[in-house]
Amino acid sequence: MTYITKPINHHPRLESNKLGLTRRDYEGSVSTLCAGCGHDSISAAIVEACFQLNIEAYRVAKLSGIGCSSKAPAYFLNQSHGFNSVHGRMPSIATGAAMANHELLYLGVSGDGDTASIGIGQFIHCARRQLNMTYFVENNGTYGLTKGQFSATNDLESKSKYGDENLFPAIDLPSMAIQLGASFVARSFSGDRDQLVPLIKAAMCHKGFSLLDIISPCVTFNNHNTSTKSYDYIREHNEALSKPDFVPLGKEITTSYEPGESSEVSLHDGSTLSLTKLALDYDPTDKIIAIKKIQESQRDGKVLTGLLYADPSAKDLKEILNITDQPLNTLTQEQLCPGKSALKDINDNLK
Amino acid sequence: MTYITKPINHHPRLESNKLGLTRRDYEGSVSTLCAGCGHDSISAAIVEACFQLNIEAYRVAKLSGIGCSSKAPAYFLNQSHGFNSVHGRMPSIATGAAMANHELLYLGVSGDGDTASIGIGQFIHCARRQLNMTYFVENNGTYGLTKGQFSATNDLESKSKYGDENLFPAIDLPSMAIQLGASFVARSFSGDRDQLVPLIKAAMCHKGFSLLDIISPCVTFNNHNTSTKSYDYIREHNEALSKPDFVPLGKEITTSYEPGESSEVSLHDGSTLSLTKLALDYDPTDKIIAIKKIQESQRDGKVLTGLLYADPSAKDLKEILNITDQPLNTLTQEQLCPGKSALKDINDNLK
Amino acid sequence: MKKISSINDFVIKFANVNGSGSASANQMFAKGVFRSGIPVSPKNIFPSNIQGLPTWFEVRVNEKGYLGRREGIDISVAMNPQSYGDDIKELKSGGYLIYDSSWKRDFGREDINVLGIPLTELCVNEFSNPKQRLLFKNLGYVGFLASLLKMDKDIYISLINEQFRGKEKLIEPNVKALEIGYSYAEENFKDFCDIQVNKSNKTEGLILTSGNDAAGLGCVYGGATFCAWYPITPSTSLAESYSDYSEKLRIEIGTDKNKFAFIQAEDELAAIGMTIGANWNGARGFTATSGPGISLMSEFIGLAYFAEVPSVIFDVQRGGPSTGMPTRTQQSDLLACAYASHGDTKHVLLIPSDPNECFDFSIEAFDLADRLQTPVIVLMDLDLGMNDWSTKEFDWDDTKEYDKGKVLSKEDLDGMEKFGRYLDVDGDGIPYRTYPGTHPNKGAYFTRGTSHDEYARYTEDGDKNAEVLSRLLKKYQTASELVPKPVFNQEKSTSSIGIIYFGSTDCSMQETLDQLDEENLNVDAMRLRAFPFNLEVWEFIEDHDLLFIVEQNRDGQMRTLMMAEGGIIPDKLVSILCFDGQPITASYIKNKINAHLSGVPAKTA
Amino acid sequence: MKKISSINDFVIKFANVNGSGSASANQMFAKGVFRSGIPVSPKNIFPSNIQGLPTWFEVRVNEKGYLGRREGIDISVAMNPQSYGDDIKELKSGGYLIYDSSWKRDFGREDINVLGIPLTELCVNEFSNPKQRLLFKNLGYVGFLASLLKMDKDIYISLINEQFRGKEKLIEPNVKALEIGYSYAEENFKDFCDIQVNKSNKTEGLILTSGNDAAGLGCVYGGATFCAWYPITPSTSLAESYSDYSEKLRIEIGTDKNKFAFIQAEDELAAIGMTIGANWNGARGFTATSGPGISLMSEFIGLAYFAEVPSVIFDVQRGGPSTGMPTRTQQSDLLACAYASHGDTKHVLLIPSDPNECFDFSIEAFDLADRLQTPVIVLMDLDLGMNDWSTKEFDWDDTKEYDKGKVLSKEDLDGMEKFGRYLDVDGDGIPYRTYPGTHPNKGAYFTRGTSHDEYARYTEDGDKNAEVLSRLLKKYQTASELVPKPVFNQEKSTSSIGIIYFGSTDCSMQETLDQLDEENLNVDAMRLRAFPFNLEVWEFIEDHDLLFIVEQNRDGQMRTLMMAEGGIIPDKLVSILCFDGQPITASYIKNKINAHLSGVPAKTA
Ligand SMILES: Cc1ncc(C[n+]2csc(CCOP(=O)(O)OP(=O)(O)O)c2C)c(N)n1
Ligand SMILES: Cc1ncc(C[n+]2csc(CCOP(=O)(O)OP(=O)(O)O)c2C)c(N)n1
Ligand code: SF4
Ligand code: SF4
Ligand SMILES: [Mg+2]
Ligand SMILES: [Mg+2]
Repeated sequence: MTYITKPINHHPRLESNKLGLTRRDYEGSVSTLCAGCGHDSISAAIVEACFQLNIEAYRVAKLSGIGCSSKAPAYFLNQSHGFNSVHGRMPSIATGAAMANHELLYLGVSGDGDTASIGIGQFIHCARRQLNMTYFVENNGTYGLTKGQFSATNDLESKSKYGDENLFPAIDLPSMAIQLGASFVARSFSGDRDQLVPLIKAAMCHKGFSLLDIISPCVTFNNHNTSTKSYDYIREHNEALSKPDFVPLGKEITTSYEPGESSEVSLHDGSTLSLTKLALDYDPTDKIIAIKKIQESQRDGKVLTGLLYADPSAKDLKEILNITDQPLNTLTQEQLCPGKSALKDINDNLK
Repeated sequence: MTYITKPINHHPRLESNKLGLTRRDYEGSVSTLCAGCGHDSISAAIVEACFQLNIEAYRVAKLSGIGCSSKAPAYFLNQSHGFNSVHGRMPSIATGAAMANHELLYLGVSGDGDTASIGIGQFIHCARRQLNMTYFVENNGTYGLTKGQFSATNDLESKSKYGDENLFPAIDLPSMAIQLGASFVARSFSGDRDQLVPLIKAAMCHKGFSLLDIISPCVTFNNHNTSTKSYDYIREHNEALSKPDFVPLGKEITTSYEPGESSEVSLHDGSTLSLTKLALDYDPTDKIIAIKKIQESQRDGKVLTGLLYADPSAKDLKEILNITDQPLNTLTQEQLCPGKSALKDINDNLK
Repeated sequence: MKKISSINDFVIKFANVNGSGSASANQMFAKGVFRSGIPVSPKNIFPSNIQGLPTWFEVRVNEKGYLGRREGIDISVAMNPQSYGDDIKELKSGGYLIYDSSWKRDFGREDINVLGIPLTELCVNEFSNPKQRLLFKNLGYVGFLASLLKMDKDIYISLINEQFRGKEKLIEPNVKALEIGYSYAEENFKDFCDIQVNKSNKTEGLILTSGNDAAGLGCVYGGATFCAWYPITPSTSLAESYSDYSEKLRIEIGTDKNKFAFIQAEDELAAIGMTIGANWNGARGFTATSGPGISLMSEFIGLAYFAEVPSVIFDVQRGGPSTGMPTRTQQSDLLACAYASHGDTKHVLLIPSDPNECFDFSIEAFDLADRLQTPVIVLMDLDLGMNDWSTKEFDWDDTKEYDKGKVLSKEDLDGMEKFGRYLDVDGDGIPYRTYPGTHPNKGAYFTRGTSHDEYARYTEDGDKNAEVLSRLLKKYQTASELVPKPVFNQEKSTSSIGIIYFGSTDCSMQETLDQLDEENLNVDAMRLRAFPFNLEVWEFIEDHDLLFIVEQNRDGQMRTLMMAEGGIIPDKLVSILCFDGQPITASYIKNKINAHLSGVPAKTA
Repeated sequence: MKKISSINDFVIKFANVNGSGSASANQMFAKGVFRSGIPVSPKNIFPSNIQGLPTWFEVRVNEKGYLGRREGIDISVAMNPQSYGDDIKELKSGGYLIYDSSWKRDFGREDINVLGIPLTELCVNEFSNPKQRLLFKNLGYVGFLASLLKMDKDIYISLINEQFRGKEKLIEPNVKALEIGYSYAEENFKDFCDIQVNKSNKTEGLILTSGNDAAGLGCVYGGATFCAWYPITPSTSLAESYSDYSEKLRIEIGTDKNKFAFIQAEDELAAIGMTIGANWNGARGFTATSGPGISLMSEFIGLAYFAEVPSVIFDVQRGGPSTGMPTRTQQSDLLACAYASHGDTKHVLLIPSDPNECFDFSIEAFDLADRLQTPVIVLMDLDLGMNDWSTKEFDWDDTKEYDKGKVLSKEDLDGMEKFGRYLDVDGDGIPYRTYPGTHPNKGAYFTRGTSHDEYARYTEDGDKNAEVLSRLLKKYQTASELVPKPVFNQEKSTSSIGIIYFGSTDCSMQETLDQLDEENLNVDAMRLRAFPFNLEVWEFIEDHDLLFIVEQNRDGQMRTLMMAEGGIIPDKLVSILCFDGQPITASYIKNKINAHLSGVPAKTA
């Protein structure tokens, strides 16, 4: 689409980083997501993290599946190659790509539908293989692009925009990833830029599979407990229409709170989300404790944020497979083709 | 195949159960699995459990994917309908079938390849939906039918028959299932009939999704740590041949030990498996404790067996979806078709 | 200034911003015309996006009932400044442009009539809630149009009342919004417009609905008790229609429990697997999907074919290949469906052409699937599935009985010597089946996708397996006799030229045929409704020297099927193809035909 | 007693129990014949099972080099009492039956020669370890045969020595087992058998290997650095061959690190996704699978087609549909591959006919995929892939250079005004691509399966998308010029009758052609090697009035492709089909041809 709907977010501080680049150099095309969509906040945080880390954008590969979230890579790092693949299968594309050239930085962007439903198998096996990539789940508990069905990360008994109740328990991707052997697992909130940017930076610097499960509210098909506030009028209006097609313009939801503290965030539909940030003295190197903590917070209706688990010394897939340091895609014919001479032995062996 | 390779296992005690049936009435066709395959022991345990529970075999549906394990349903309950579907997709067949007629007893039989690799997505979502079925994973850590590749439940660094090392961590299906909301989760060993039969009985009686993860050694492509004993000669021989195609006849491996105790089981390749049975006072109703226990035993190189988790009051999918008590497949046209009269209103509404 | 002048025959196009609530208002406009007695065919042209991008809604109003898309816009309701450029371009000379004159604008065309209404201003004055201010602009222009086109305002007031039944407090502000626009037009543009909607009676016996709505209802009538699906445009609303109608028509009295199961699967592989599982167990189950879903389902479709499990699949086609154009229409999954899955397979396809037929064919699909014990794929497309069509009322004959096919009861089994699941007892290639749990010791068997003999036993005997495969060809022959026959536009063929077409092309084709008739070109036409092709299809082909085959895809996939299955001399089959994602138009077809006949390439490419 | 008498021309069949170690021994027997200078074509007929079921190993020995399967067994080595019945039946009159006479048996046929060797007894006497007792029976009958057929025993002793190089302690017992059988025959059946293996020189320049082995090696030579796969019979050994050869030929000197990545994926969807990812990034990657895998991959294949990412897929076909006959051969995935995925798609297929060509075409596949930026599917089958063939030595020309296609370097980009990923600069339908990470600010683009314009930007403009789709047709035309041309059995067509065939059918076809020649029937023959079809294919068809097309599937899928793509008059294409899972035989083909020509239906069905 060549139509411009939203102004490019001009950063007031046009300072430059060590590479002499400004934040603007890390931006992408103009977003076509709904005004106020959490996914746009995450894109902004990625831009910020890349800027701060002095990343050469063209050495980044942006990969995604299908969904609103999976469109997001178009909205940051214009100088990076992108691959918007098929629904739920980004991890396999990333695996092949990263084996072909381990020198690029791989950012995978997915949604909760893309990851936890159709894509759960690839997610699991990619984590298990310790692929060196940063995997973003832009988690809104709903299928944004197909208009608001429940996703598998939606909370049990929460209500949809149309009043339906979610009947099934949520899949918790971080605890799954930790169990599978992912070596960097964190959770955050799209609106908490203070927490998000450092986590993204850490994840990008980590070698091995890094999962960032980021709660990212969907303005349009918001998924949290229906607590009927200001959004009500429109909801009722929508229910009465045969084609609910009105999306009120939303604002980005933000929050900021300290480690060890909790924060109650009001969502677009007026409901609240209860975030709890891990305390400063939390030790994220013990899997068993990490999972227990997550489970306990779940039981208490809280969403634990922060770096949940990390193993800085873990091997990544390239090392596990003992692959040469020269990227495979740069090996020359001379390095690859055994040539006519080697064929003689082979032929002889087959006689 | 109409060739008979192994004699039908005649039970010495031909006593009959409340239905007047003997164990033989619960048997299936003659197994074509390798002599000594753990899967056959599980089939025998299923026969025993059905016998003891006085189950009417024709009210059972046996469903499976593809693999040696998935062939097993042919080897028990000859009077039951069976569905040997496609690789990794048995849970979806089971879901449709159970919704069509919730009155049958659904036994799903799968392998670790069938479940943890290609089928992990369907496994996860079937558990999450609390489908009322008993799901057997006949877990041998290998792809038996395709000749011994590693499966995703194989232990890190264990060696294959051909000396290759497994490079990736094992997926633990029970802890995954517990987290997903499965309401009955147990682990056992194919050779421990004393433990297995009661667990199968309990699982069959449980309403909701029951997982039985059963370690079931593969005689042929055994997967456990190579500890080079008597098996050695053949292994070496096999390695030296271009087509390793010799399978020595194996014996069923059995064990028997008490709750709270451990048992070291020698496998066909001479390596050992360390089983630990949950103590009698273990309380299987707390998810958080269950998962912690499993993880701790994993860390210590032990395999925890017994009933790991159960929630006897859980709802099953039929209840969650509020489906009528009359099986859907028995509803008559009168009950289903709204008829011409109802069409008038509908047509009018569309004018 | 030239003004287009016309009664009950025009095309109006609304240009809006996605997510601004316009779709409901535009739909209400169309319904108002329909209620005035004139057939309409509204088409929603929307982006694959939720909010903020341009979206259009095109309504053809045509008293003769020509419901295909037509090029050229008579009235443009341009509510989106982003797309003014495109919108102006399409407007015919003498056409009318309506825009929000809160911000005045010169559109730079002298040959059109520009009508400004300061909608934003009016709404800001009238409503205080900012969301309402935005939302009610839409009803404002509906009111404006009602006056402009000399329509009966009360029709819209009743529509509002009906729509907000149960939420009465919403009625008043909506009516108010309508009035704002209406009054503004009355005051400023009285008698300005020469296009009018005059009451008529051409919608008697018609309803306004979409193919997806109709098919979902058809599944309820067809006795489906199970639906598993995964969201994908443009099939989502089919599954939702089934669920909505079931919530109304299938609740058990007394218990309030559901006489159906509706499951959002984790993906398409699971959706088809569940569908097969349900049918295996004797319930009628279906799934609905679009192109990518068909690709993902193909392994399972092969299983159902070979293991002979009935199953009904709706493929609401969209622009392919790959993710393609998810919000555009095409007929490009024919090959993917007819020969779905590896190995030798052939599947039954039903191809309805309007919502009424979607309803009928949904019901038919379950009968055929059960009768033939095989997958039946109902091929629709986005235009047919998601847009509202003026279509014949749904009808149901209460004496009709479901055909559940060859299923053995406990009593049947009691009376049998030996049951063979895959025995061809009747010589029609269709064996008998049993539902699980029917009989204590007879009729159990193993369903499998591996090679099997007539008793469902696993076999590696190649000849036995070849026998089964050959019987499936016989069944396929039987299928060709059971599927709906083609529809002919003439009682007897009288021309040497024939036209073959199918699906949603029908609406434009009727117009083309009339146009050709006016030009005194005598052609015969046949609308295909199913695969495998029946005898009538081959006879029609046999009877003509030159056949145009009209398809909305690139590769002439139906032509491929005809050649592959029928041994047709290919030179006589001339493709007319349209694959830009827009519904094909009558003039496009006519031009192509004329161009071929005159030997001059058609202008439209 | 009649005895079949023949030198260097017979069929021997071993009947064993699965998992008893017979496959290696039988293979060694075949290799011994090959080393004697006579071409052999061993075929393993195995169950989909690991242990305990009947399995057969059929070796055709033929000095003229006819390597197709031939009906009728001359020598039966019946080591499995379970299958005695079947084994006896197949044996020709005057044939030889060898069995384990530790348990004496009357086989009830007077017209065959029964040779007993008490193998079990002999091995029990000689070996103490029970596993060895079982295992060495196999080498026992190999020794027996060596004597019976008057072969050079030393050939087998060297084979044993070679096989157990590095495990020397295994040599002695193996040789001992061989000797046991050899001596027994020398003592009891000296000069008994009139079938003999005489040393010859017909294997000069030949090797004995399987298509999977060859293709795996071809991938190494073709520069593939990436393989992702999921185990499935009969393709597994192709991936394993690549891995094994890579372990030998692709280890970096000094670091001992791998110059390749080999990943067992979690399923076929992941395997193809990884393959596409690797190729997107400029590495040559492939996957290998069989029928069910193709079905599962079809969504991704559509993505690679539309987004124009090279990728190489090996489909080693087995008996379909569904899980079908996993251990039997067929050529029934043609349609599933040629038109894989929903929407309008067409894919490049390469169809080798022997292991040597498997090697060459693997290399070619990577060049074509890179050149055309599209999936290339190499279609093999179980017979070709898993069985050992006497085939020409592998050859490689050191001056040959990989064709990596149109890839822009940093320097290229520096010199460019504007890069358009999907611009048809050269008019051949093939655009230029860039690898990720090439240039700091030029050449980056978004790869996607959604509709896009020439600059890889997302578009919902139907005309723009239609342009891209049309360009893909142009590329397809280019592909038809680049793919391997057909092979003709004659320099010039001289007959009005032609035969079209492909793949593993070749070996039987050569024999058929000679037979027809002997019968003075002049026919022309063409072996297809690729899809899309090139000009030569159409010319051949044009040049003949009657064409037999020989396929190992039920539905005549290649015929469908020819009709669909070429507008062939269908009546002239007569199908000869074999789909019982056994490799097609020369006499089957010949009978069918004769029957058609004489108007009498052939006997073999
Ligand atoms: C194979 C396939 N099935 C279904 C779809 C339709 N589809 C597109 S996006 C989507 C869900 C997206 O949800 P999520 O990943 O949570 O992304 P969000 O839009 O919420 O950010 C679906 C089902 C598709 N494109 N492909
Ligand atoms: C789609 C598909 N891919 C691959 C296969 C080949 N295949 C058959 S069984 C199997 C693995 C079985 O492993 P598991 O489930 O652990 O069973 P086991 O044989 O070990 O009991 C595979 C990969 C197949 N049948 N279908
Ligand atoms: S629908 Fe939801 S997820 Fe999609 S762009 Fe809008 S707010 Fe974001
Ligand atoms: S290969 Fe292994 S899993 Fe398969 S039957 Fe044999 S022992 Fe059992
Ligand atoms: Mg989402
Ligand atoms: Mg296994």
